[in-house]
Amino acid sequence: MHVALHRTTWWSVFAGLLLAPLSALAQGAEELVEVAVVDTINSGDTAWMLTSSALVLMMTLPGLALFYGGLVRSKNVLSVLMQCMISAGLIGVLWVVVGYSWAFGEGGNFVGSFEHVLLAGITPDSVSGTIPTYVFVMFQGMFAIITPALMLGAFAERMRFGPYVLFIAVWVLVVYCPLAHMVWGGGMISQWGAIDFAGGLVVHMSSGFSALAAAIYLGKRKGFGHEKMMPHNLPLTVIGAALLWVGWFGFNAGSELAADGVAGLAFLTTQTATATAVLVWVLIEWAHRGKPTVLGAATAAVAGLVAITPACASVGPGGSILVGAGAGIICYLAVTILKPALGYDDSLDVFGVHGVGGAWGALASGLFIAEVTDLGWGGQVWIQLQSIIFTAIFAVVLTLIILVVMRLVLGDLRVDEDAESTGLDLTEHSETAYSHEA
Amino acid sequence: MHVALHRTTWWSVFAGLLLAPLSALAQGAEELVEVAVVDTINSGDTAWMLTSSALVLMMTLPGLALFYGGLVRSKNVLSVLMQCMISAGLIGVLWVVVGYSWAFGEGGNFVGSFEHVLLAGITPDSVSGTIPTYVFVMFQGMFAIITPALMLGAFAERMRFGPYVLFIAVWVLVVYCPLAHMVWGGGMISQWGAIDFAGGLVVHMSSGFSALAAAIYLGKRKGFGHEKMMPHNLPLTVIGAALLWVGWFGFNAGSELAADGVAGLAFLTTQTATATAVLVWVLIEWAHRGKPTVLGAATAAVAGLVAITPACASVGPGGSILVGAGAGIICYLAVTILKPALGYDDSLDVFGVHGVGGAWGALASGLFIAEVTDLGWGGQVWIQLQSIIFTAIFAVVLTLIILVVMRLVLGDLRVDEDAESTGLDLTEHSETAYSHEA
Amino acid sequence: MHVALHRTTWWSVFAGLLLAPLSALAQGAEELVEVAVVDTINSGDTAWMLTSSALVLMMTLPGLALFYGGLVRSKNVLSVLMQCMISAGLIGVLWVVVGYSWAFGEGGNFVGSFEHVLLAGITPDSVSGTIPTYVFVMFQGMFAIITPALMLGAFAERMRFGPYVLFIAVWVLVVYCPLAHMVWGGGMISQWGAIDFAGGLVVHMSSGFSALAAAIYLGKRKGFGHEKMMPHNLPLTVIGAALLWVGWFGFNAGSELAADGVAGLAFLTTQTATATAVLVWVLIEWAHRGKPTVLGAATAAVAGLVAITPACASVGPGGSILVGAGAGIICYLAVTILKPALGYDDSLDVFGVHGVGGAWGALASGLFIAEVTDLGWGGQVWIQLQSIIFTAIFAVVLTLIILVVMRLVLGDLRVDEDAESTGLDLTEHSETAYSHEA
Amino acid sequence: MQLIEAIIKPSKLEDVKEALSALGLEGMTVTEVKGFGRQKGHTELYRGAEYVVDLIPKVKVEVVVKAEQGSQAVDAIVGAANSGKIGDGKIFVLNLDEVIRIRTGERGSDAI
Amino acid sequence: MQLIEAIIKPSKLEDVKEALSALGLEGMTVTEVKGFGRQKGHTELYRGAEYVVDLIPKVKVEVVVKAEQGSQAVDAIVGAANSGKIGDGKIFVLNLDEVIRIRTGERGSDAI
Amino acid sequence: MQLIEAIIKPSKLEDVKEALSALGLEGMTVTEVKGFGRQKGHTELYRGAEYVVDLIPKVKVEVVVKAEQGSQAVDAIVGAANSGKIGDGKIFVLNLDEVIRIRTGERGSDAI
Ligand SMILES: Nc1ncnc2c1ncn2[C@@H]1O[C@H](COP(=O)(O)OP(=O)(O)O)[C@@H](O)[C@H]1O
Ligand SMILES: Nc1ncnc2c1ncn2[C@@H]1O[C@H](COP(=O)(O)OP(=O)(O)O)[C@@H](O)[C@H]1O
Ligand SMILES: Nc1ncnc2c1ncn2[C@@H]1O[C@H](COP(=O)(O)OP(=O)(O)O)[C@@H](O)[C@H]1O
Repeated sequence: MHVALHRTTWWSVFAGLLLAPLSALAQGAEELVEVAVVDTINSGDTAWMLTSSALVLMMTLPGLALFYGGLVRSKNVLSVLMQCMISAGLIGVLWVVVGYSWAFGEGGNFVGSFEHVLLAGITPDSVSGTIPTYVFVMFQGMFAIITPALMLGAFAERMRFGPYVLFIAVWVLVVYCPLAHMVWGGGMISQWGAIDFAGGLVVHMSSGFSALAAAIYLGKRKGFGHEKMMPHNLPLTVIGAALLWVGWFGFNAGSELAADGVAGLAFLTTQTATATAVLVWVLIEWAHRGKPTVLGAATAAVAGLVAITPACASVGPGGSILVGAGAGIICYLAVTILKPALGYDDSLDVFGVHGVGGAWGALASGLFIAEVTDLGWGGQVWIQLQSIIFTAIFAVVLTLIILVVMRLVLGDLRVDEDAESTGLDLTEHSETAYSHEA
Repeated sequence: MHVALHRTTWWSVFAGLLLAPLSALAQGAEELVEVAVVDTINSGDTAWMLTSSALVLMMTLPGLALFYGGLVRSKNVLSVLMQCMISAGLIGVLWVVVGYSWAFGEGGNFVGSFEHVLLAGITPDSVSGTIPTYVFVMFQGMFAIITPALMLGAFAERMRFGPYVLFIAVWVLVVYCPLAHMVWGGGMISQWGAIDFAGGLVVHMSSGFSALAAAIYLGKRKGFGHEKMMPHNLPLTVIGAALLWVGWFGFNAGSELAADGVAGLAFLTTQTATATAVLVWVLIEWAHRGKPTVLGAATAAVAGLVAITPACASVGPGGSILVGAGAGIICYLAVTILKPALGYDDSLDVFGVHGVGGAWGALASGLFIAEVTDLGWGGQVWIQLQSIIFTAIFAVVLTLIILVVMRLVLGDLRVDEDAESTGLDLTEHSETAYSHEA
Repeated sequence: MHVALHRTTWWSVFAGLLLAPLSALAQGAEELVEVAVVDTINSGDTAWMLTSSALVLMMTLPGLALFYGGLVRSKNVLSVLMQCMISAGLIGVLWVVVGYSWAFGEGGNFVGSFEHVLLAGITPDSVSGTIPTYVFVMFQGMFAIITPALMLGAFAERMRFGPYVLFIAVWVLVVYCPLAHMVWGGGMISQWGAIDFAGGLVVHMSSGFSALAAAIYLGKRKGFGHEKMMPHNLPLTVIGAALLWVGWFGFNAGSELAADGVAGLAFLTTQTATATAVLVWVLIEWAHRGKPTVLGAATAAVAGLVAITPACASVGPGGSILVGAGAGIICYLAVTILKPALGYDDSLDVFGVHGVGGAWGALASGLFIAEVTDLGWGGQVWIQLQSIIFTAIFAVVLTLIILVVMRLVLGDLRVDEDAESTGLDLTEHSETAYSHEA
Repeated sequence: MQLIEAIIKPSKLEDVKEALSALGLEGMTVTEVKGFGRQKGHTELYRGAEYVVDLIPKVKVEVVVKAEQGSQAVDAIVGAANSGKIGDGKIFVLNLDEVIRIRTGERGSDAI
Repeated sequence: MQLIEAIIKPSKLEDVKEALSALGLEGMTVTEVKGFGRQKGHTELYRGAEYVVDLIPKVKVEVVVKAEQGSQAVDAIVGAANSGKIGDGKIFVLNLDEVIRIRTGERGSDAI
Repeated sequence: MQLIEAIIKPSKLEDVKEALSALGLEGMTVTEVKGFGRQKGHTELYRGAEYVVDLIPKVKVEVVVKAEQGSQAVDAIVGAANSGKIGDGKIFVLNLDEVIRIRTGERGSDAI
């Protein structure tokens, strides 16, 4: 949205990263990109954004919780649900305390500022665009809740709860908020002119690549490769995928921040890409493995939703079919060919779906762009690529740094072997999911 | 809504049916009913229609999927979920490619046209009434997804997945889109002056009667009548019914295409009729069988929702109580008396709930009309009856033709006996719903 | 909202209570508080209120049904689901027939009137504030459905279905509608100037205190204290809590009856208080019992939502953190210390969460008020206290009277010992929740 | 007295029950089990990977009979559960020292 | 040594466990089973149709004891599980050739 | 013929299956059970209250073998299921009077 005033190239960036927080605070006001403020609230736009905010929370709770919860073994389902709940709890508070300001406060290239800590300076009368600022804060807050929760699928069934809690808190401040600022808060990536309407870079690539790093760093599950680790309850997973699909309309069409024609476009491309991804994945699996599976369809739906996320307002209906078809093909390959080939244990395929799907979508936002920007088609595609590479490196490097430091300070981030075999529900939470005593 | 310009009677229609597609294309523009187009988007109406579209998808995924999924045996639950998922995938794509145009493109008495194939000619700036056309396309698309999925309950636990996929694709083009055009796209039934606000004819009767035909054509489940075929998970069914109820407000009040007083009326009649149906069914069952059941309550809720669907904007609060009470009584009788008496195996009572309930609702739209139209009370009731009879015959005949042709081309549409006894989850999808290994 | 015209003190009230229905009818029109009526419908506000109404239904079905259903033993899950369904059915009808009028018809200090029986005098064109009156009727109707259903958790696993049905019908007319009138319909408590934005008094305290009375009156479950009565399916409970959380945005932000800045504030405080409550409860439990549980997190979410309900528009973001933290601490103590100490069998902690949380929230609405009213800070707190005490006594006394009379008329309100041991699903509803036969 | 333990296909349970009832044997205890044997398991797909599941759902029927009814009961089960396909199952016959009916304390054949 | 197999009502499990513990028998294995016998099943409703469900949930308790403790154990179970109502269940006593404790390889009475 | 009944930890099932297969014993029946014994149960939390759950998930493996293979089979199970920790489980060996293969009607060792 914000045309680049001064261009920064991604390779010049990494060096300055550690200084970012300081430099951000030191930025002069003249470098800040002003958020356009219209004085009046539009009740229709506000109605849609209130609804969208609720829908995006529904994506995490119960959507993602069930999607992941059904896929793990029954002895670990509560640990997954709990990790989603605590993301809503912890990040829900953190966002209001500092996250929002750190991401969307007026800042510099990399991060916002502390001006709106505890939402200082924002009142019920504050307006962002045509909606109350409080609603904008909430809509963005729901994004901040789901993004770290997306990662947990990669290291499910083995991470200790305590370190997980600390990890997501730090990750949101160190990885998520800066990326949100760079892309949506007027920072560097937005200045490049990159397209990321609803979060292919900020949400899906960031979580997908960080998740891969964390899964590899934590190591494989005990018995991985030998034991069958089948989903314990696929209907739960299907409910989860379905609620993710429904909620995603808030995520994507809500990112327009208004109930208008572009929101309609985003809704339509979201639906069309997702439907296409389901169809394509199911057909490929049918041809490749002889049977179409419901888990395939559910996974495909999420892959399609991920891929269209950055692109939903820049491609047209036809483009959205291509985005969805590509997601179906590429994510299928990532999950069934790439993962076994490389041998990492990304328990629930966070990387294959969110990392790969998010990158594909970010690229496709340029590839299939409906109305070419000032950058030109080639220029746009190049900027998209640059943003993809930057985001991948940024997420992986910072995630590894966080984990290494945590490891040094906290000791083992994993449960021990006995606990892994007993299951995290009992050992981490002293609970059992199902009990059928009379 | 569209007052009849030239009247066609239903008995003169069947002869011309095979020619319909051709004649439709040949229709002159002067016969087309123009959709009123206002230039500006109303953000409040748009907000409500974006929400409604999401709610209607939620009716299928996860609503209907769970409602049906809980009722089958545990060895078939995934097959039901998969059939719902693929309806969203396949019809989701088909709708944008051709379905929308075929139903709502300017056409003739029976079908639309191909003018909007791949949504040609529609942009984010296109407006239908007071909302973006894209939003209208999506709202209607969600209807096209749920309608074929409704049918699957009738032939659940026995149909092969491949033929099912083909069947719903053809059925949407041959049965659903024409009916949608006839009723809502300015075609024949709308010209008669029939009332079908949200789809008693188009959605529920069409699917209910087609489902009955398909269930009879495919034959009974192995063991039907001997084996107990009890629901494997009633809580899933209750969740499904609940989400159908919630989503149905989008379906019915959304059919006003605006957030206004009529939407409020439709919301209120929907709620009241449904509540009444639940109460009445539960009381009847209590008196008749000695116990009130939760499956009865859930079924009653769906029956009430079905019945009020066509009538929700033409009856008042009092009328909606009558519609709901009638649905409770009539559908109870259809399910508990009619079905055993006739002996067909409509696995999950699609006919008894949607066919019968839809017909009752379509009749009741006239019977309890709040403001009599130009047709007069008797005239309206007669037109309603005529539309009901036409829809029933249209759906049954075309469904049988489709199935007979498919049978000739594809061979058996059912799984074999062994597969039926093993369960479709394993044999059609190579998956197991629940696995509780340690 | 309504500044007190003539002040009544709570201690002068109880004497007059039995005369209330009569006196209400006899009230002269000059005492009635006029509802502000603007002539035009705002489509944005209407869109939000349609959505909110659907969200509040979703709180009961499937939200509350699952939250409670997962917590009982598997032999009783359907009885809980059924009690929620019938609340939607029965109260859904009752509300339109008489409840709305009795609560919101123009009346006196204690109750409304019968002027709008069967919604007489209300048409699709009627407007309340900026939304169609029908929408207001529905929004309030969804509140009337969830409130009695909240109580069932207290006497779950032991009450007969028939008496339950009668009890909630009478309770809605005798306890709920009068309280709604007193607080929101211009009656006594609103005249005192009490703050209860979305129902801390009307919904949560009323149900929580009534539930405690009912649980004690009905007696403990057989085996209480000896047998382990563990939740049979915690994932269901988590889904339920999640959907309650999502739906609660309709409950709280919807109570503004418009999509504006105050709705945004209410949304934000709801989210922040709930997140804080989750965080605080989990930390306390971790410290106190050594493990953080997912049931703790789910319970905390509901406690936070309850507590912020009355306060959501009168406190700011910082205040909402205090409200949530207080809810986490106080409800934790109520559930883990108070209940065992006193020994009553409130099966699912309705009192500990809704009664105590509602009272805390009602007090906090004054304690942490952002903009002091004419009453002054101390005056407001005092009025809040007075309202809390009044509501508690009102609910407990009337509930006991209802139950005692029912007991005299109907005989035992509980199932017998054999039925309790077999489970209510079979004995009251002739159904089994789960069946895994091949 | 004998304890007859039959591992059968779940779909044959109803038939076996009827066959035993026809002999006047109106008591039995049924357990859901999983069996491993000659019958091939099935393949399950999980995100494109194939897994062989070789533990197949079976039902175990336990019937206690007087020694003299043993062979009759075995024949009845074989007759009802036989489909001629691999995986039809096995019957194990054990000698039983004592049977007690909890309700009455009766012992031996009377307790069956 | 003896293998005592008791089919009891699920609600009696806790009492049986306590009764056995009181004898110093602190090991047992419990299985959820369904029983068919004299106790009438219940009727279930399914959309207005009635079905009789005659397989009733029971619990099977297996306890291995030294031969000399057998009758004591049986009496304890009868005492704890008896409610005097049809369906209280049965106890089957089998002779056991050998018992092995997996952890230590101990055999015979020591392994119990 | 012998009926070997082994109560093992669920996580050892795969190993036991492989150990038996290595002996050429390719049939077994598996049941999910709960065990009570020396192994301490775990504590569960329920809204701040603590409950001890002393019935621990175990798996029961039943294998029928010719008498002469009995001790081999027992050794194989012990070898595979032994982790040296309390709760590894027990093996019970019973004498079996007769085995019948339902499909063919074969009896005795041929039916195993
Ligand atoms: N040696 C054995 N011990 C215990 N159970 C066995 C044994 N062999 C087979 N079974 C049980 O019998 C079932 C059927 O056996 P299988 O070899 O598949 O076919 P068949 O009964 O036709 O010989 C198995 O699934 C298993 O439950
Ligand atoms: N002949 C039998 N063989 C195996 N199990 C039996 C037999 N008879 C009864 N049972 C078991 O014992 C339970 C109780 O038996 P039932 O005849 O109902 O009552 P009672 O124990 O009072 O005689 C049954 O549900 C069944 O599980
Ligand atoms: N006397 C017994 N009778 C039946 N089963 C027993 C008996 N003792 C133990 N078991 C079973 O064996 C399992 C393991 O026994 P336990 O005493 O915990 O440890 P260990 O096998 O190391 O001695 C128990 O959980 C139970 O299932």
